[in-house]
Amino acid sequence: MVNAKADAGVYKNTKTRVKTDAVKLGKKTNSKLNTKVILCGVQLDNPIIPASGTFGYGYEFAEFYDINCLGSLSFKGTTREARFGNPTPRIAECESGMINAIGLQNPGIDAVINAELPKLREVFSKPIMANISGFSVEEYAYIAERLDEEEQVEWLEVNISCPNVRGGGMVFGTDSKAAVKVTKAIKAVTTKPVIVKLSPNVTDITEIAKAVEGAGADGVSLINTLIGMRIDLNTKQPIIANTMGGFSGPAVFPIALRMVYQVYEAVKIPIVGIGGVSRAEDVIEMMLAGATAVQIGTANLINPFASKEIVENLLNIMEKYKIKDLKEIIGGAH
Amino acid sequence: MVNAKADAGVYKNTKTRVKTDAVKLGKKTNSKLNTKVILCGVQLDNPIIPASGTFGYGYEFAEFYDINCLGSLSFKGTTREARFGNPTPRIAECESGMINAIGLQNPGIDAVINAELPKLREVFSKPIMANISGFSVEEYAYIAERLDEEEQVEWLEVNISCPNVRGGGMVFGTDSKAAVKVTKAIKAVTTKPVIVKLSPNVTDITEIAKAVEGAGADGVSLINTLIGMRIDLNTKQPIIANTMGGFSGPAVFPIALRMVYQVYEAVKIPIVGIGGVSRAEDVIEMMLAGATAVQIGTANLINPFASKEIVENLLNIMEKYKIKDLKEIIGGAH
Amino acid sequence: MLKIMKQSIFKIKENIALTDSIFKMVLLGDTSDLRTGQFVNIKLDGFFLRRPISVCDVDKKSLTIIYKIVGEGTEQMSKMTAGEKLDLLTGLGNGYDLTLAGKKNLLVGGGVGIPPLYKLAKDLKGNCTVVLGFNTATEIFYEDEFKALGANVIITTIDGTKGVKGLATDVLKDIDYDYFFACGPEPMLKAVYEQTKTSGQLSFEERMGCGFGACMGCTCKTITGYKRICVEGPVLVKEELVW
Amino acid sequence: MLKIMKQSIFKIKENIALTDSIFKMVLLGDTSDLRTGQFVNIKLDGFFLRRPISVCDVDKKSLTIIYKIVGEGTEQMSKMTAGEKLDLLTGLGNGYDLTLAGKKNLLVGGGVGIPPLYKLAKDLKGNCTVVLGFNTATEIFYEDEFKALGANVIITTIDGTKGVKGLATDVLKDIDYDYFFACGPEPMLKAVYEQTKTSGQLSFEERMGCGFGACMGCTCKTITGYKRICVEGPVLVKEELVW
Ligand SMILES: Cc1cc2nc3c(=O)[nH]c(=O)nc-3n(C[C@H](O)[C@H](O)[C@H](O)COP(=O)(O)OP(=O)(O)OC[C@H]3O[C@@H](n4cnc5c(N)ncnc54)[C@H](O)[C@@H]3O)c2cc1C
Ligand SMILES: Cc1cc2nc3c(=O)[nH]c(=O)nc-3n(C[C@H](O)[C@H](O)[C@H](O)COP(=O)(O)OP(=O)(O)OC[C@H]3O[C@@H](n4cnc5c(N)ncnc54)[C@H](O)[C@@H]3O)c2cc1C
Ligand SMILES: Cc1cc2nc3c(=O)[nH]c(=O)nc-3n(C[C@H](O)[C@H](O)[C@H](O)COP(=O)(O)O)c2cc1C
Ligand SMILES: Cc1cc2nc3c(=O)[nH]c(=O)nc-3n(C[C@H](O)[C@H](O)[C@H](O)COP(=O)(O)O)c2cc1C
Ligand code: FES
Ligand code: FES
Repeated sequence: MVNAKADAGVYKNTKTRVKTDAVKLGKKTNSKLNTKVILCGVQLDNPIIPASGTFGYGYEFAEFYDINCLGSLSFKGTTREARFGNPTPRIAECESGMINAIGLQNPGIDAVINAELPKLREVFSKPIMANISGFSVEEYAYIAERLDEEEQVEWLEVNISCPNVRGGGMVFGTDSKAAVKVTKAIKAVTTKPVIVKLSPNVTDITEIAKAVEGAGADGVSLINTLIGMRIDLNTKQPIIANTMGGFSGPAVFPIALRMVYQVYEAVKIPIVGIGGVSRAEDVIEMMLAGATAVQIGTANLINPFASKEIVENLLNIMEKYKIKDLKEIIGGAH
Repeated sequence: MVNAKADAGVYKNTKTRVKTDAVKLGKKTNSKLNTKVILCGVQLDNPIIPASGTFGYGYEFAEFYDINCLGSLSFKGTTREARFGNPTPRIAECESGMINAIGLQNPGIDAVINAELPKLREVFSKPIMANISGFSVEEYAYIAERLDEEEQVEWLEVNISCPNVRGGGMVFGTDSKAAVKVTKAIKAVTTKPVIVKLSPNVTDITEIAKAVEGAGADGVSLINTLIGMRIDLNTKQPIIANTMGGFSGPAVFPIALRMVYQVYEAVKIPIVGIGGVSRAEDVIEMMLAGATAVQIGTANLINPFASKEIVENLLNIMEKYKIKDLKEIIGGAH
Repeated sequence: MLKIMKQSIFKIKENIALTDSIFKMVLLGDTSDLRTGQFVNIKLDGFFLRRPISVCDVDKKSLTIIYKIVGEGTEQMSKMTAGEKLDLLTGLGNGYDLTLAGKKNLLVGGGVGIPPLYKLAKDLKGNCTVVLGFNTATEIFYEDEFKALGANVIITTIDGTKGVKGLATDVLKDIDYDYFFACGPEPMLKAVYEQTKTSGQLSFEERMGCGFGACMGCTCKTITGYKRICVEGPVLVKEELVW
Repeated sequence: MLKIMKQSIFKIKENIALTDSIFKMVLLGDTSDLRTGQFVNIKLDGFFLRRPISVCDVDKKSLTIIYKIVGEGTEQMSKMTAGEKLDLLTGLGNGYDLTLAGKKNLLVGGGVGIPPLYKLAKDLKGNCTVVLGFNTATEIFYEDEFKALGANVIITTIDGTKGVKGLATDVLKDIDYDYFFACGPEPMLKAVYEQTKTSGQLSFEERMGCGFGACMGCTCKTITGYKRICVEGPVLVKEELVW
């Protein structure tokens, strides 16, 4: 429906950089390169997954390009009831990043199952990652149970790390005991692989990772947003109505990469690497640090074609850095 | 000695931005504007303090400009013995920031007192902030005691948050009990105000801030660097020889600002705001969040005239945002 | 409504000051899917988020936008020169629904809410009353352009230095209209909402993460549900507002 | 040694490819304090850290640098054109100490270690033997320029496609010299260190945070203490190395 034209390349930086050499190599890309990876027993054509909250329920992006080029997608964090989320302004700009305080706006699990997923199915034939959130262990389990019946949902991504809601979200992600409870409750009601999404706002992320691994998690995804803030010099008050919000974008990449690296040494379950990834090079770095798959978040907001462009550029970058099989570089920097 | 020419303005961004309007206002700056602040009973002409580790022992910068324009300066973290620090490479580039893994290279407390401080005194007549580090409570106390005798040292900034050394540094900054011990030991041997420098690599920075306040700290400074990492796609190994390092620069500003804001609500002692500050506007944001004084770190490395330019631009920015007295905006965003 | 968004590169044809702080920029590029009341989202070197700016005028080759310097992004824009390029997302937002327009349309604009009304007045073939509110005479722009369309233009200034002294909304009671369109700062929109007796459409602003519906950054509540200013807005009809 | 550092803006006069991946850039600006063997630190739009590049040649008005595309920063540099501006820190590093030079000086350069030797050969009035090591014939640059200075130039290529087949250090034993200067990749410097019988000066590289002594990012151990490559280096004398 859209004459998508991706003139401007992928933004690694706030500045439009010169295109990388790799783009030129594109034509003669070696078809023997293998981008397939296996995440908790499910094969992905490539490791690229748009991150929850930055890709709606997917079908909106299908108006911009054929989203079947993606490995998978993780949809907007879903709760039991419909939620409006936080008051606006919910967005603030930062150097190489942004702050959001959406507060889990979503139509609720019924609408997701009855309206959003059918629309997504029409345009997307790949396995889906369902991102779920809750304000109590019961709520998490309830949503997991509901989604367990959805065939196209291959993984449950359990967001215990949303910094934008009180009394839920991140409280589960900063306390090992709570994280364990949520994980166990969900494992009890689903046979689908459970990937727990961890918060970076902790002293030691490996402690939480080990705890959820012990509780039966099949994988971990990290990182969610860091808590950040900006103040408006004109009003002299916080820009975000909710005072603080979740900080994401290229600025957080070195922190995310470090955490993926640390968690890789701490657990045996696969890791989905997230945080500031904006181009194919970043994907490779994440995988070398230990990620089996990689999510693209904020980059989709700045450049709606980011995920697609990253998929397209992946082969070029593999060629440039002499990588034949992506699977084989996972954890390669250790 | 140097024909310092600051053509390029202060870098807020990796990109050389257009100069702000404020620079133009410069000429007609209102002399009634007051930039003086009082930090733990000591008055500073302005709140600008180059951050430890980014300004050597100060006198080197005196070759570039008259450093007496600064409010104070915090010198390189000093330990009992001379230290080489970590193997190189110690530096990696990031989006809007950098990673360092210096590992507290310094000539040791004797050389600092006998060689560095005398040189600094020749070129700097302002109060000095002495940044100290250690690998044991005793080492911290020993250095504090030695510096207690140095007249020009007005504050001891106790670095319990260096991410680049093992068995010292950050272990004190991520554990309230250890932080309390260090603080008490230092308070016991000095009459100078003790400012404890906190690590951002914690789940709840207010907990540590409250703990050191309870132990007698006269102030807190925050943040030190976040732990970050980069991987070299050519070698497929970490860039930093030590694997990880401390991430700093404009990228971390929203996190630092948030922590200053949180700590301001948690403690009564003054806060020195640090982290990504690269221009006068950032200084105002930090003070609105709750900082009494503000340190400039990485910005000095990218632009050796950064601290000076920020001091110069402060009056313009105060005028632009209708601020008459800097003291009065401290914590103004709450 | 079919969502048509494009990312493409535009070239600056001209960029001139209309007042001290308000600039007009004419851009050349793919304007094929730009509708009245929509906005574009502009990538600026050195800034992370794009800047949303309304379509002021559009023809087959060129897009005109009018923007005010309020911060560093717009300041940087004001220093750009002909020939420089900008990366735009175009075709964003719902735009005005002209099928709902009346016979005697009233257009009320305040400050940089005025630009989108220009193309609207054009679409209405100048057959409308346009109230343009400013703070003071030196801030007035586009009065002649609206007049050239044949519209009945009423200028208000708060300090009375030109036109009617007062707010744009102060003159509404004396105007004969059966439908209205309004764009401007929120307090003005609220006053228009309260003081108009007919139906109408109002254009809103919100801080945006994406501008095309992906982030939920710009949502507002309406009586017909949650709406994203960037997709279901920026134009909302009066009856759905929850003021 | 007096530390003289300046920050100033240079204008690109020319930027041309010498080989597939090696470029020569001539910059116009304040060259008053640039010495042989020193380096400049270049700010590039969109990159956080500056890029250190050696002084290849310098006169009253212009500075010549030669750089190889190894990553994104140098790639971006290679696309810049005459007239564009760059922000440089100049006067960085100690530079070569010519007072220690001998009567029969040997200069050994490998790859992009070659550029700083050019100004050195010039200072020595061409009165030196210059060994330039490359991988292959197509990578050779500046052979003629060194010859034009009157220097005795020996080219080596690893694959033997031009000059002597082998490493730059393979030819040292046949040369008569009483002092040397070397610049190149670390393995080459190590070999020069091991295979030279006289004293000499070697130029090092290290990842830098600042380039002017503030961050301690570039320190190395020498027998005379810790030295910062950016201040007490990049040139170290053979005797202080701890290899
Ligand atoms: C749908 C829509 C249409 C608009 N049309 C116009 C127009 O035609 N002419 C015009 O002058 N302005 C218009 N605006 C407002 C314009 O987007 C802001 O003035 C501009 O983004 C400010 O950027 P800055 O960098 O100068 O300000 P800064 O304050 O430095 O910007 C910081 C951040 O806040 C955002 N921001 C600041 N003010 C606003 C605002 N009022 N609305 C949304 N985001 C804001 C910026 O986009 C940026 O992300 C419109 C806004 C929206 C949402
Ligand atoms: C004193 C000195 C003099 C130099 N002189 C020259 C010269 O004359 N010609 C030339 O071609 N190169 C020279 N180099 C190397 C040059 O600095 C790097 O090739 C360049 O910084 C790479 O930048 P990039 O963005 O292309 O690479 P990237 O790998 O993308 O850069 C990433 C980061 O690593 C740093 N980096 C990468 N390689 C090096 C390196 N070898 N040394 C130091 N930092 C590095 C970059 O500066 C940057 O901070 C010199 C280095 C030093 C320290
Ligand atoms: C606007 C926005 C909304 C988000 N919503 C969710 C969410 O609903 N659930 C979730 O698990 N993560 C959410 N996230 C976090 C992202 O999925 C991702 O973990 C984070 O932004 C870091 O990646 P990035 O730097 O690539 O954006 C959101 C992020 C953004 C920017
Ligand atoms: C190269 C470098 C060396 C540093 N060394 C020290 C140190 O010795 N002691 C200390 O307390 N902090 C040290 N820091 C941390 C800074 O003082 C500061 O807290 C941190 O960099 C965040 O501020 P910035 O973003 O403005 O740099 C160092 C930072 C850098 C970049
Ligand atoms: S700005 Fe992202 S949904 Fe509207
Ligand atoms: S690079 Fe900073 S001290 Fe050498």
